[in-house]
Amino acid sequence: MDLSVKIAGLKLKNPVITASGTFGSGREYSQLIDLNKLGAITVKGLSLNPWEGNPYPRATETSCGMLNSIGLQNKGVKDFIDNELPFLESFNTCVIANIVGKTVQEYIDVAKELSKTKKIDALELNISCPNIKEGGISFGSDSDSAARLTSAVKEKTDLPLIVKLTPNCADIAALAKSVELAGADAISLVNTFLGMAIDIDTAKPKLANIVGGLSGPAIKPIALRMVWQVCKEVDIDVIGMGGIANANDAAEFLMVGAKAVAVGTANFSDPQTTIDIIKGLKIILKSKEMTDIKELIGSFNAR
Amino acid sequence: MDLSVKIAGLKLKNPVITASGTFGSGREYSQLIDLNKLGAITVKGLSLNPWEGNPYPRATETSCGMLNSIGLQNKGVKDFIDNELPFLESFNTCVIANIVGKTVQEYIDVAKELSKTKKIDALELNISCPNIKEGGISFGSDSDSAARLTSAVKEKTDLPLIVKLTPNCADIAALAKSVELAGADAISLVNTFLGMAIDIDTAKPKLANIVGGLSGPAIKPIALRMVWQVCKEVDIDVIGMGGIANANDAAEFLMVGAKAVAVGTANFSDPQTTIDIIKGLKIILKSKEMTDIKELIGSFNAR
Amino acid sequence: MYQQDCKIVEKEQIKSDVFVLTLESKEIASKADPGQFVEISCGQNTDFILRRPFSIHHVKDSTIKILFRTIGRATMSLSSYSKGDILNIIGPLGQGFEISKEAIIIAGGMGIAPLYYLAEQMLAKGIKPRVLIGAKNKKELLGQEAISELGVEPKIATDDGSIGFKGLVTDLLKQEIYTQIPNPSSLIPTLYACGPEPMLYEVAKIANDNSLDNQLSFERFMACGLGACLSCVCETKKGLIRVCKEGPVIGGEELLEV
Amino acid sequence: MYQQDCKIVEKEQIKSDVFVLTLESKEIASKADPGQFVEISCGQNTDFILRRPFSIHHVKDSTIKILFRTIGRATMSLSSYSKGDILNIIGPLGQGFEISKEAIIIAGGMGIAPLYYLAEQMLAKGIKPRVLIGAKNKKELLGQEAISELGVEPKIATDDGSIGFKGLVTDLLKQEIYTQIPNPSSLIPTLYACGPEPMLYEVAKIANDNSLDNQLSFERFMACGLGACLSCVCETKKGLIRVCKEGPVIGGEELLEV
Ligand SMILES: Cc1cc2nc3c(=O)[nH]c(=O)nc-3n(C[C@H](O)[C@H](O)[C@H](O)COP(=O)(O)OP(=O)(O)OC[C@H]3O[C@@H](n4cnc5c(N)ncnc54)[C@H](O)[C@@H]3O)c2cc1C
Ligand SMILES: Cc1cc2nc3c(=O)[nH]c(=O)nc-3n(C[C@H](O)[C@H](O)[C@H](O)COP(=O)(O)OP(=O)(O)OC[C@H]3O[C@@H](n4cnc5c(N)ncnc54)[C@H](O)[C@@H]3O)c2cc1C
Ligand SMILES: Cc1cc2nc3c(=O)[nH]c(=O)nc-3n(C[C@H](O)[C@H](O)[C@H](O)COP(=O)(O)O)c2cc1C
Ligand SMILES: Cc1cc2nc3c(=O)[nH]c(=O)nc-3n(C[C@H](O)[C@H](O)[C@H](O)COP(=O)(O)O)c2cc1C
Ligand code: FES
Ligand code: FES
Repeated sequence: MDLSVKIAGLKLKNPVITASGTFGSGREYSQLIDLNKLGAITVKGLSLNPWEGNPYPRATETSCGMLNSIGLQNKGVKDFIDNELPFLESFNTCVIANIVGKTVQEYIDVAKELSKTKKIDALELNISCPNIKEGGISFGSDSDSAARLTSAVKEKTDLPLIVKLTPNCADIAALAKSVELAGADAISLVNTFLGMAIDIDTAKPKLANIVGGLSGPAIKPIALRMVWQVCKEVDIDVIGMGGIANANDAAEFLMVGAKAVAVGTANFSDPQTTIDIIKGLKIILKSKEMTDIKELIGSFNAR
Repeated sequence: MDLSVKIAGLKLKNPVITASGTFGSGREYSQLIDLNKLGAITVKGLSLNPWEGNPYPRATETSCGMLNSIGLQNKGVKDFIDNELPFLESFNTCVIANIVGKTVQEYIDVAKELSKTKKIDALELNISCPNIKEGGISFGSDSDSAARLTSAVKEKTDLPLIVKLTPNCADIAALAKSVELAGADAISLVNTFLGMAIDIDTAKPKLANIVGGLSGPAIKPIALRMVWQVCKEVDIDVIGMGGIANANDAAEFLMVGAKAVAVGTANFSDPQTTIDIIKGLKIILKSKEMTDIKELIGSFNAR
Repeated sequence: MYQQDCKIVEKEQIKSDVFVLTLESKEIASKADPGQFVEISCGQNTDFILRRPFSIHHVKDSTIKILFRTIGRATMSLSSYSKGDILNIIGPLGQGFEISKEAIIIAGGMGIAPLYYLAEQMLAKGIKPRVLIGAKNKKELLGQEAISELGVEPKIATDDGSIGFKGLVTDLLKQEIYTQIPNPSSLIPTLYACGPEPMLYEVAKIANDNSLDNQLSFERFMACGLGACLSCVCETKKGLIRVCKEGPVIGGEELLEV
Repeated sequence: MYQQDCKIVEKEQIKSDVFVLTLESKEIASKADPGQFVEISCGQNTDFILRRPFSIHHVKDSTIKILFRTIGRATMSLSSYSKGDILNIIGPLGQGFEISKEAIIIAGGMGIAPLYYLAEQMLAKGIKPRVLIGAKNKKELLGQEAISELGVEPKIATDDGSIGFKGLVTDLLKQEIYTQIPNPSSLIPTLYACGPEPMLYEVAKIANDNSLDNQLSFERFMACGLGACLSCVCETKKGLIRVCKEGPVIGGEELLEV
């Protein structure tokens, strides 16, 4: 049975990727699952210099979902290259680096540092983090700035460039189209939905940052609709995510045209989720008498 | 204990309203709860002539939510006035009529018919139904058309005009501001989020319409964030809704500044929800040593 | 129509995936007609938020029974409740069957749930229905014993012939209509059916071909169960009807495309 | 660190809202240090999706115990499990306590959960800790008997004085440090505390004022429990630490603003 897929020319042994920010650099999960089995690992957002992130509390649970306002805390791209990349290299899986910046130049600098290592398989441009004022979403919420950033980074790297879109927009297909035209090699979506929650006893926000990003099964129907719309609109490869918790969920995203899927919040519910999805996809293929995951991809029958 | 609130000058005995489309014309629920206890009843979307709605299947369940693509099936405003309004009139509660149209003129015609009856307390302009191509959301997704429709209807009616916003937009506060400037007396939000679901066995959409509107607890964090942003932006009254299922949820919306709340999907989970929320709000006020719901409204402490 | 917290006074597991719950509600029991249903809240703090519809399977004194198969989240959750636990129930809902003097009852799979109660009520009125039960195979067959105990020997059809007639229950119905000696009373029978939708359409067709009255109990996805949300509609010659309100029992002559 | 399906081999209800579960896991039991915790999946098909952290309360042979109070959706769900049921568990997690030769243990409320195991391990090593337990009132007091049974008579403080010292357990701690005859061994005690955050800060302050080592077990909202998500951070003199990974036991001297 062939589960392999290609994303922007990059071959993954299967279409199951870990979503940025929910899997650390893989180290934490490596004691519980075999990282060699994953299609790819997307690491936590990397900036040029260390970022502190937002104050605590940074996360809370909601109905079938969670809000986070981590705010891209990370030790900077150099620390990652020195201390995490050698670890990741020891596994037989693709590594996708999620990059963030407060200016176009910072994005470019991070991309250059990572490209130099020759040990990264693709870059994911995070223009969709709803948790920080500068950087992230300020680039991603309108088509023009998203396109400008995409082409600026694309010029400076030879790595496949995946652009990660925010769902906090009115027309996701138009946004996708504009980054495609700007040179993106692939698109990933969705990042989290901006939300909030209040502790009614104290009248205070449950997150110190007041608002945070909603993820988990709650958002799956919206994410799936957006991935479908984007797959119809663009010719480049799409990585679908948002609330995927089992093989059926993953199959839905693949059926609407995503070439691969990423699993985020479900890693918290159960660290085995990615492994279970890989197994479950094989069972689904078998039940449909398919032998290649590429038969499943795009098989949605909208009537 | 005073639970009464005013929305656009209209006095409600308490801030708990039923959301349009989830409560029929009240008749169905009148055997299970005392309609006299409600702050207001918002009836199902009314068009000038009968609408057929979308094909079956029209609804499906998702994680902590549901998708619907009813498509505004209704027998037309005349049928409502002749057959439902006399029934509603017999109760001591406010009646809000939700109106829809395929053209600006149709909205105006429906508004005029209803205004003539003198038995409606307010109009809710539904410019946010994601389930029909013409009408509904085509008016509501950009600020200009929303504003034009608002002022066109406002000119032709003396009733308080509530404009119901779609959450499927990039900047909800800007949208709210534009309808405020166009003459809206109040704003209600959110309508449903466009989503979809697939039956992986058949590869077909779970809704015949392919996409539908997501409602229920799943969307509450996003809805609450939007209501908060709108309350900060506009001076007119705001009715908050989206995933409210208990008094705590209702209190969150009131605390961020909504003057009233509407309960939709939760009526399906439990027809007693509205009544339980009214009771629960009293308990919350008591625990906070408040005697007037207006003390709770806007009491959110963002720090 | 009532909404009540009802105690589970008995729980039986009749197959690995089929359960019967007996629920205490004087009010619902006193009003329930065969073919009507209840809406049950199947769990607290669950990831599913809608109630689930179940046919009224039996009424005795102040209790009702429901018969259900565990097929997904809600029915799994329901099967984890025990005797003594409380369920919140709304009912009776919808329009049930109208009882006629001569009847053939056709049950497919779980379709036996409302039809058992119908048979029982007919017998209580002195009407002896003929009963046909269809199932995939002997193992999945439901209701044979229960109907026998009422004093009617049901005819059985299974897809694989592992018990009774080999074939569809609608083929057995055709046999029953075409080849059996007409009932001595010479009354023309009404067909009563509940089961998978293709079966119902086939029954409607057979009824149509033979000019028989027929009452079919339909299933539709239901969000409210009360007639408010318009999610359960079915197109009929009368226009769109709400299966939860104008149904679930629909006259076969009203269906389109039979 | 292991992730396993563990059988509940015993369930005790020790108060109306407090339960002890004994779980079978040779692997977790063999590695668990006092102060470490486990992450438990507290229900299937629920509206909450995150695991919940619980301190390891006791280890014996191939079993571990957890002690928990039902305060919300997950702990309610957990309390509905029975002996024989299976829970999926990850552990042992985090950094536990370092055992020193002389110890004062201060437990506030549920804080007894990890501290009971600590006391036990100390006694097993021949160290006899002094134990102070605080509670709102006699009714809510947890762990007095259990600690006594280990052979240490705990001192009790309740807010309302319904049993023991009337006041905060930290006031009792001050008494213990200032007014008690120094322990004959004349070793300087290390303070070990777990309980509400204000209590922990007060312990750190007392320790600071008296130049005592102190190890405090913190609670933070945890999404992953594994060090991956950065939701459980706490600011310390060393910078931001992850309470699930570098904690939950933190040296009081590392806290800011004591
Ligand atoms: C009027 C009526 C009477 C019924 N009587 C019985 C009965 O007596 N015994 C019995 O076992 N079953 C009966 N059913 C079917 C029963 O409601 C479903 O088995 C149950 O809703 C499945 O829930 P689930 O969460 O376990 O499955 P899910 O995982 O939710 O779904 C499994 C299947 O059930 C369908 N379904 C889910 N939710 C609903 C809903 N709210 N309404 C209708 N269908 C739904 C789905 O489309 C899907 O095909 C009846 C249905 C209707 C409409
Ligand atoms: C390291 C650690 C060890 C713990 N050990 C124990 C123990 O031994 N016994 C015990 O009874 N409790 C212990 N707790 C607390 C326990 O995790 C919470 O009681 C439990 O998560 C509440 O879940 P709930 O759904 O019942 O309550 P909820 O309704 O979710 O919340 C009630 C309260 O618990 C907090 N909470 C919710 N989820 C989490 C989470 N994932 N992490 C931390 N806090 C949360 C909320 O902020 C809220 O204040 C420990 C917590 C931590 C961090
Ligand atoms: C705790 C947390 C941290 C995240 N950090 C990042 C990040 O650093 N970069 C990024 O592009 N997305 C980040 N995300 C978004 C996820 O990668 C993913 O797009 C989103 O959570 C939706 O998928 P899910 O529902 O499967 O979690 C984060 C999500 C969570 C829950
Ligand atoms: C079945 C259904 C039908 C609806 N019909 C309408 C409608 O006719 N007009 C309207 O403005 N909103 C309609 N809505 C949207 C609700 O009024 C409400 O805005 C939305 O469901 C969010 O609230 P909730 O999460 O409490 O359901 C409908 C929602 C549902 C679930
Ligand atoms: S289920 Fe709502 S109208 Fe029938
Ligand atoms: S809970 Fe995820 S890092 Fe600590």
